[in-house]
Amino acid sequence: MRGRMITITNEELDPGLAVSQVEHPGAGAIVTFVGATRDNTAGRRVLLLEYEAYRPMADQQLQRVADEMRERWDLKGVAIHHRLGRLEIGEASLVVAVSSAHRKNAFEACHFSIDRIKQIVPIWKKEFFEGGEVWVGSQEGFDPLGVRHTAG
Amino acid sequence: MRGRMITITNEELDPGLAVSQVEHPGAGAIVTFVGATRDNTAGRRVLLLEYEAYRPMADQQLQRVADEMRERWDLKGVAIHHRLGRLEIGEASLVVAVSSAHRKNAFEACHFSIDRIKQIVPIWKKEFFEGGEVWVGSQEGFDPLGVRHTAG
Amino acid sequence: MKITVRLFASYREKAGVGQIVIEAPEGATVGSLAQMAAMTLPGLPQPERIVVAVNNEYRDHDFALSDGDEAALIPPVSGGR
Amino acid sequence: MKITVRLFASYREKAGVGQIVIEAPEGATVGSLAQMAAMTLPGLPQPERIVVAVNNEYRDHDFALSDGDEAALIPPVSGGR
Repeated sequence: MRGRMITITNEELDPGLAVSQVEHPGAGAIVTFVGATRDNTAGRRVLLLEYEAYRPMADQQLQRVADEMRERWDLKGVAIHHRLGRLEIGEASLVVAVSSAHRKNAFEACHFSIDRIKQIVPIWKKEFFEGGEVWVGSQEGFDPLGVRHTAG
Repeated sequence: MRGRMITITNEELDPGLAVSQVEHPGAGAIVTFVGATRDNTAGRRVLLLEYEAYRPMADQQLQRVADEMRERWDLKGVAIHHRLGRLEIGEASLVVAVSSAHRKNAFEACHFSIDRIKQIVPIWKKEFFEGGEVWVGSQEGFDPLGVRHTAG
Repeated sequence: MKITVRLFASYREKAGVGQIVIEAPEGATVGSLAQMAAMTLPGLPQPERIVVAVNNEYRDHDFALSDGDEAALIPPVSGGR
Repeated sequence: MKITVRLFASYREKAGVGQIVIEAPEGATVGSLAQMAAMTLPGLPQPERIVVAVNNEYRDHDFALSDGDEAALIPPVSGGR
């Protein structure tokens, strides 16, 4: 197996590498997600992006996502690669590859991981528009401890 | 774009190629499925596999799956690669890559494609065990016209 | 009229042949072809359970055959997995 | 006790600094740190909405700080997309 399976990197991501990291003779299904930034957000033309992380906390939280996936589903392999730094439009910022005996587990776990990363991993994205830039992230929904809905 | 996006081939499949075929500046998500044969089926040790297709009908039905995906979901790109011939355990028999602006569409369409391929594409798998071989496929459930549940 | 009948996978192996040409009466349908096939070829399921494609399209058993058609008997498919 | 406070993304840019060291009274909690930060640094949300990690773990506002802790003020995350 080449490279780290759970990793945050300034290098370009390679979906094929993530797939190869989770290959397993007992795996009938590998589901892979590649997240990239689109050329527009809410109709505004995005020119460039920048990702910043709080490390090593981000690495630990990404590992926690992988651990939670393995606790909830019977998986053969999990690879999560997150990109940092400046990205062009269309470049991959996130690759998740999940293998399992049956495809349902791989699909569900892969989908879960993306939601979970957006909840708890301290990584931030800045979008650069013509004539402006903005850090993405909604103050309202951010609740990594999962307490606000109970605390009211 | 390299190669055909909807293809049935005797060559080894390359998930990275399928991903690159569906890349698109408006695509925020690429979901990829890689199907491989496991080293066991119902506890029996599988040694080798062979896939056979009825061509050109299989090509046409695979294209139909892609067309149905695009009719049902707003997608940027669809690539489906199916392997034929003799395969070792763990080699990919199917790769589907789907890109869309938002990940929900890509996940749903990708999942749908696998079910649909198993319903209508005339491709057959033979599993070789120690001391035996069997064509996979259940007579009971096979209803590509989708009429049996109404015809009773 | 002449109909080319193609066999695949388990059907082909049980029949020991991948293709036959039959002489069908005028008015023959997919259903009558399935009955003929089930009677003459070993290892096929009951005729009403035989799925048939004519010229690369799935057709139900009422479908009328024409001279020169290629009819494929399609065993349960198992690709993709 | 000395607490290192780290700022990221929008918080860092609005504050104009990525890290400060503050002298906190004994018994200070994450909640009292958030109040102090909201009063002294520009551009932070209301104290009760500031999410804080202490030594790389998310902690609620009751959590008691210790001398030498690294407390990070975590803006809403937006990775992965």
